[in-house]
Amino acid sequence: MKKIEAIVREERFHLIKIALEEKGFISMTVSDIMGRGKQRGISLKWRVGEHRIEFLPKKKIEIFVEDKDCQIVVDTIIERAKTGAVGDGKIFVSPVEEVYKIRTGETGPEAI
Amino acid sequence: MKKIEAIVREERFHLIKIALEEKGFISMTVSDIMGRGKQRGISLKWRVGEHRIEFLPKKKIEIFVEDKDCQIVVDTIIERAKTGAVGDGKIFVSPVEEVYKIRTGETGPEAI
Amino acid sequence: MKKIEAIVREERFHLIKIALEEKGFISMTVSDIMGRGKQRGISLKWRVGEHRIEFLPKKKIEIFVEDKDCQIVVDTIIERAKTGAVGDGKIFVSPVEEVYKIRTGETGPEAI
Amino acid sequence: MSAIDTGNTAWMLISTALVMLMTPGLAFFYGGMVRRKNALSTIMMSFMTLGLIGVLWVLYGYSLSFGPSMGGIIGDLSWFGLNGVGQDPSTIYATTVPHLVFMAFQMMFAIITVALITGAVVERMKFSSILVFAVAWFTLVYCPVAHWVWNSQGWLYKLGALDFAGGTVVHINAGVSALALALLLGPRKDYHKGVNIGSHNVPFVVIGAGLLWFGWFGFNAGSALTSGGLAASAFVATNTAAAASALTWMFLSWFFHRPTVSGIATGAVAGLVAITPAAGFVSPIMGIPIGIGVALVCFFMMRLRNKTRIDESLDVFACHGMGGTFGAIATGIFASTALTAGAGGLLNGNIKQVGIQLLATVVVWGFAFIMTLGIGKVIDLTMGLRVSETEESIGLDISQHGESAYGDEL
Amino acid sequence: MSAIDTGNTAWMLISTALVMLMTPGLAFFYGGMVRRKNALSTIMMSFMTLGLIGVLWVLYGYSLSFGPSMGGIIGDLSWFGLNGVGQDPSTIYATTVPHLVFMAFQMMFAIITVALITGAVVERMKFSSILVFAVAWFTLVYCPVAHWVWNSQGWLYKLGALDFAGGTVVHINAGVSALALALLLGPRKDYHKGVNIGSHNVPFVVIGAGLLWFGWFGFNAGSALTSGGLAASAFVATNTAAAASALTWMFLSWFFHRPTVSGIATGAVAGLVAITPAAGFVSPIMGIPIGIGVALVCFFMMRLRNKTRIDESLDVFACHGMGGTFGAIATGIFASTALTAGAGGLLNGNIKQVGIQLLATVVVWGFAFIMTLGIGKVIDLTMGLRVSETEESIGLDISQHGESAYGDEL
Amino acid sequence: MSAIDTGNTAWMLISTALVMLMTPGLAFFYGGMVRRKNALSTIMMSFMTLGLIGVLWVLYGYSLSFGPSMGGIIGDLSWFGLNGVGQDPSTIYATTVPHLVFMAFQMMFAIITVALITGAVVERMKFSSILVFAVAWFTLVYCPVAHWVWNSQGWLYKLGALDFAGGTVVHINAGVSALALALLLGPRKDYHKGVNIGSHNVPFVVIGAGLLWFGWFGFNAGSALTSGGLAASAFVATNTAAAASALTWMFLSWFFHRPTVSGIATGAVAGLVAITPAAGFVSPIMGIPIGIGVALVCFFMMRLRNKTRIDESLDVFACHGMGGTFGAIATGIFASTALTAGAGGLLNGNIKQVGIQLLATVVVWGFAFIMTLGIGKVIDLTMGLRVSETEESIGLDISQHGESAYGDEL
Ligand SMILES: Nc1ncnc2c1ncn2[C@@H]1O[C@H](COP(=O)(O)OP(=O)(O)O)[C@@H](O)[C@H]1O
Ligand SMILES: Nc1ncnc2c1ncn2[C@@H]1O[C@H](COP(=O)(O)OP(=O)(O)O)[C@@H](O)[C@H]1O
Ligand SMILES: Nc1ncnc2c1ncn2[C@@H]1O[C@H](COP(=O)(O)OP(=O)(O)O)[C@@H](O)[C@H]1O
Repeated sequence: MKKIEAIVREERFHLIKIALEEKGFISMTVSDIMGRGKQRGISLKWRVGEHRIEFLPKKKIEIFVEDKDCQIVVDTIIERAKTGAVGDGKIFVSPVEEVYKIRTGETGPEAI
Repeated sequence: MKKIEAIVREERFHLIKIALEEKGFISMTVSDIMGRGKQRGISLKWRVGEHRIEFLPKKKIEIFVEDKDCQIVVDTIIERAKTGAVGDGKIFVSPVEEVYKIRTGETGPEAI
Repeated sequence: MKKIEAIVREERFHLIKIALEEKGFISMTVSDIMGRGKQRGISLKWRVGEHRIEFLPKKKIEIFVEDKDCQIVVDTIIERAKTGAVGDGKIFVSPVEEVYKIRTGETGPEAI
Repeated sequence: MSAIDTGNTAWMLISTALVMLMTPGLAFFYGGMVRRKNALSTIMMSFMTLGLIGVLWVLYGYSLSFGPSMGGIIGDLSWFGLNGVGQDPSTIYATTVPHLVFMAFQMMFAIITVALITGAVVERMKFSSILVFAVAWFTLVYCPVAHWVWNSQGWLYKLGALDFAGGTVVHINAGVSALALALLLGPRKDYHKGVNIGSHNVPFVVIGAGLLWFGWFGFNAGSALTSGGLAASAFVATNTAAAASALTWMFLSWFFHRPTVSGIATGAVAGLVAITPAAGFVSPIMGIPIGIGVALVCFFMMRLRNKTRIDESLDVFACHGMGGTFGAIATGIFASTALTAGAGGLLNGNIKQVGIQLLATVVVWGFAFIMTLGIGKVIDLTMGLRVSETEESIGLDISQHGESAYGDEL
Repeated sequence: MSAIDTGNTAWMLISTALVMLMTPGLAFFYGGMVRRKNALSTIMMSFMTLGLIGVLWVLYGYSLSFGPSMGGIIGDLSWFGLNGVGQDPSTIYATTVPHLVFMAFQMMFAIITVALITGAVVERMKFSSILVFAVAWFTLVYCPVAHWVWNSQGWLYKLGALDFAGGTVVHINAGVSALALALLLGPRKDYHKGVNIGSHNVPFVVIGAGLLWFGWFGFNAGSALTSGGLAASAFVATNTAAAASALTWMFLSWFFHRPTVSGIATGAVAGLVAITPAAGFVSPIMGIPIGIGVALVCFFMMRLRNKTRIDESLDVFACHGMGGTFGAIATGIFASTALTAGAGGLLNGNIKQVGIQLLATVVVWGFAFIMTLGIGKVIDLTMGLRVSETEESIGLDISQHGESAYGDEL
Repeated sequence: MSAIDTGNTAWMLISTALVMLMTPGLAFFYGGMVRRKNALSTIMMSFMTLGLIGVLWVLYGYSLSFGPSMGGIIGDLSWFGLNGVGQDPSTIYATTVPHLVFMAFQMMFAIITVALITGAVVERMKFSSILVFAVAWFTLVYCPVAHWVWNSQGWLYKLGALDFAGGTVVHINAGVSALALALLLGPRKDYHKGVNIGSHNVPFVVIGAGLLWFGWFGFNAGSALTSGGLAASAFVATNTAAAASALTWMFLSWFFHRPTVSGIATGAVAGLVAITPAAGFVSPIMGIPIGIGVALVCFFMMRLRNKTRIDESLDVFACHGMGGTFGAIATGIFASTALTAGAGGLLNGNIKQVGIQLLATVVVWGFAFIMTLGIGKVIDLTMGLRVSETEESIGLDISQHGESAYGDEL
């Protein structure tokens, strides 16, 4: 199993959610985070010079999937999250060893 | 070492915390997340038809443990988090390579 | 690649951020969490006896790095996060399998 | 018909506005004390009374309460739709200000009384049911009690019961009804289950208390119905009782725990409640003993209640019911001969007044309790009082109002 | 020169303070309705009018609006800098209170009118541009319209247009200008894009509505300019319309969805808007039909508008423009002979009044719309109206004001 | 004994209520400016003065301040417990309103003055110590200074010092004491350490500023003690200064950075401070130069202070101390012959008035500073002034009050 962590623009969240739904990926966990990438945020012109907004609010989507579903989820997210401008975000995939479904006590693929 | 991520009902958090304490697991990191499972949240009847509350607030508990303690922590959480109704949540276990205790610089099991 | 999760004192965040910047690590994701360590929080004396504040607010910094950069990031954080008093926090390192840069679709080291 | 006095009218107009502001104030006082997911629903329960009772009062409420009496029990409908209530002063009430002003001033009391009750049923009562309850309770409980105590033909008024600004009509009435309704409704499902069901926004509680305190000057000093010495005396008594009670509550909460902010806010409100029936009848400095006394009564009532399974959620009974009762009796004790144009209270040797006060208190307690049980039961059997368990756990903001207070839906 | 009446003066002083409080109230009403990242910028757009118009009014605004008339079109500058406006009553306006009080009372109207417009341009308009717009609009639109309708020499006043407290001058004027400015500006980039752009803090909306309702007693009943029967009548009409409209809106939102809290709050404001021109001219109970009517008009206007690409963001036009229009016409219908010292309205058989009301409405609609387009276009071509796309997506709090409402910068 | 005027009484009653509301307003103005973890503790420091001083004032404060004078230095205790302070007017103060109203009006000034000081010590001072400090400072500093300046027998009053509504008694007194106490206490441990210690809720700052502005009409125009031309003049001067200062501050903050919302709010308050001593003595349009002047003075004082290690946290000294000083001197300059029933100020050629103003200012500065250092030192040596480092880092809400503002304990 894999854990997919996607850090995306807040305003894209809705589109991503719908696209994943259509492909059958309903389950997800979402949180609000602040982030910055290599570009160090965004620079604004102020009367007194340039001012840098370093951290910008983003949405973090966490989805746990079976190995076979990983690529399709990643691709779906990329498709909908992409604007082409700086700040589109990142997706990280990492290994997961076990999953438990609390309600039933099931583990493994059935638990996801 | 393992990372245990448990996504549970807000109102169960207190019970889980106490049960873990009793078994000697004090350390933990807690955050507020929004989540939905396969059931796509909860459906309410409104005057104008059915309305779906997709994302519900949940608590996410993160605990880092030595391998040998993993099962007991998972079992304890399941025991207390379970109501038997939809929305009880999930537990994910993933591998951790190293831990550092900032105060002392210790690593490995002593650092947990 | 590695995921570095550092849980640190809120008031140290600024120092850590600057130190990482100086070493060229700009990208990061930050969130607010509540945590407690082995010491079970902090104990205050109140008129009616001792009272324990179990969970204290902390900042969680997540940084994804190439394997080779891992140690330097960890060391930098430790250096700046350390006060020597209880509550300094922990750093956890775990494996990451893949990274995608949404804007460009790049993967692997270039994507970080 | 006596002439309009512009000064008295100015004071009564602004007093009316001040009492109006108490209802939004209460909405925040209550709204801050519940969980995030029920913040709006709690605010709504108070705020909707501004609309609902605001309409019913001008239609028939004023006539039932203050209109020509049918045997001291209830008014007839001759003032329906403000018929005959105009710019000229009434010949009976507040004879130096336009009748419409007196009517509006009294309206604001009716509005907030209904709103007060809602504090006992938050986080679990259906919105449609509280709406129906509000209409029924207003008509069948508030109007009659207001009639008995304040109508110049009302039977309790004629007995000589002293209630300057609403100890019985407003506070006992609302507090006891709140208790009855909470008993019918049962506790919140998370009550006493180790779940944190505390205040989600204490600053809102404070701004609520601040607006209530501010508005209460209109409530109590406005009840003088003129701008002069009596209003001044009631004003000072009001502030003094609020201050003394706030301070006492702060020290009490400190003694048992810490000097809490919600404690000092609650203490202030309790002091304001207790001085309400007494404000214009006692010497202002008597605000101090009354304030200290009511803080003790309500504080321990609240601790006691909290040990039971009775989930009278925001302590409407403990604060308003018990505070109002304490105030009604204290009025009988501390009333001064100079201010009552009569025999004064116990301290002036007039023990009879205590008896009358007790009688009025018992009557309103009994009437409010039984009527509320009755109304509540009928609603329970027909449309149901509570939301479903699922709705309760999601929170009433979304389930009843389709909104979230802080826009955190996804 | 007639003598000062202390009661009338007390009422006008407090009414002035009440109307002042409406602007911070509006700041919260609006501020709660936008996203977190634009909360301060929205609040600022209202709050700055207190400073800006507060200075301009005493300098020249009062003189242009109420000063000696040049042909019924605009005042001259003989009262520049409060020259000749002193402690003695004016011989024309509010002859029993100090002239300074009347001046200050009118100032608060000018302040909030400008603030009202800003609700249409939130989340995207440059702060410097709204500032320049405010100066120009106040000078070129507000002062003339106030002159026409309220100056004793104003041409619409002389025609017999009835506007008790500002239906045309305040609400139509602001609402129609808001629409024009929103059209020029274009929608927010996230508008109708499936992004949640809803209220970030509904309790703020409620506290805003509460303060507006409270302050509106000064607005409408203060417009009686004396403390007596007329103020009382306007006061009750105001409350009744607000209550009826709030309730109607609640049921409407329930019918289509759920009884929302922002709905009841908006409904209350719509009711207050509609009764504004009518308050002192209609029998108070007429607040009920007026309240119900305006809720229907504004509710459906809002639904309709929301289907278009016109991002008149916080529905200033739907509420104030349409509500004011409805109120102006309703005044022509419901005005009572007794209260207008004249022929009354349509219900008294005076169909001409409806015509005059329509004329005044059309004139203000046209003038406000065209002038705003003109002013806005000039600003657009010179300094630009909108922030950059990047600034819009970061939010105006940080990009325009360098601050974050809840201290969540890192 | 002169007769009660209902209009004057109405205005003084509502003015008293308005000034009362300023303290909750201040609680939010300050509470919004601190970190989340100290929000309640900051609010509490202000709010508790309503209880504490509310009781002490009726007990002995009023008698010490306004009671029969012992040599112009301090009152005796003959009015202890409101003895002799009744519904009839005083023969000395506000002779057309009940003595109780004048007493209550003055009480609200004492309450907010003590509350003002607390802004300098937030986020680190022990609650028990601020409580003891408040009692001592009120008794040993506030009452004497009020006596000197406002008692008809006070020595500064007799010298001819002009202080319409409290420039010296309230603002200099509080501001200078705040500085002294901050110096004793030392900076917050996170001060100037690269940690974000900014406002956690700027909208609260705005609502605080809005309520302060609103309440200040009672503060200043109420200080006319009658409802008429003088109140009107003070009212307009007040609003004009607030507006001019808010605007100036906005542009200043823009020049150095961006037009901040906390800047415009602070500017408004600074303008209100400066006009306080002058309100009834200057021609209303003079609010403009006074407002502009005070914004410049306070803005640069704040920048300067911020470069030091003096953690006068919420700028009580910069705003109230310096603003009050500027206002006191400005009064000497701008006072108009017409309004002072005397020789007017510098602009009327009366340079002596500036001298008297300077003397009063210096006296209050010195007395407040030294007394506060003394009281503070005694508390420091006995019970300690500061919380422990651990408590400071956890935040005072939990450590001092056992509560969390937004219910985020687990
Ligand atoms: N190496 C990293 N470690 C942790 N978080 C990262 C990293 N790189 C990017 N992020 C997160 O992803 C978000 C978007 O990244 P950004 O670099 O702005 O996108 P883009 O690569 O399209 O410019 C950042 O705000 C941050 O939260
Ligand atoms: N595959 C998944 N990926 C990410 N989060 C998940 C996943 N499955 C469940 N969750 C999280 O767990 C929570 C509870 O899951 P849910 O399916 O409602 O429980 P149950 O399986 O008992 O019905 C969800 O709200 C979501 O936050
Ligand atoms: N085993 C663990 N699992 C999860 N989180 C932990 C663990 N140990 C520590 N933490 C997190 O780190 C924070 C700091 O830990 P703490 O034990 O207080 O530091 P120290 O070891 O310096 O005393 C805690 O508040 C908690 O959020």
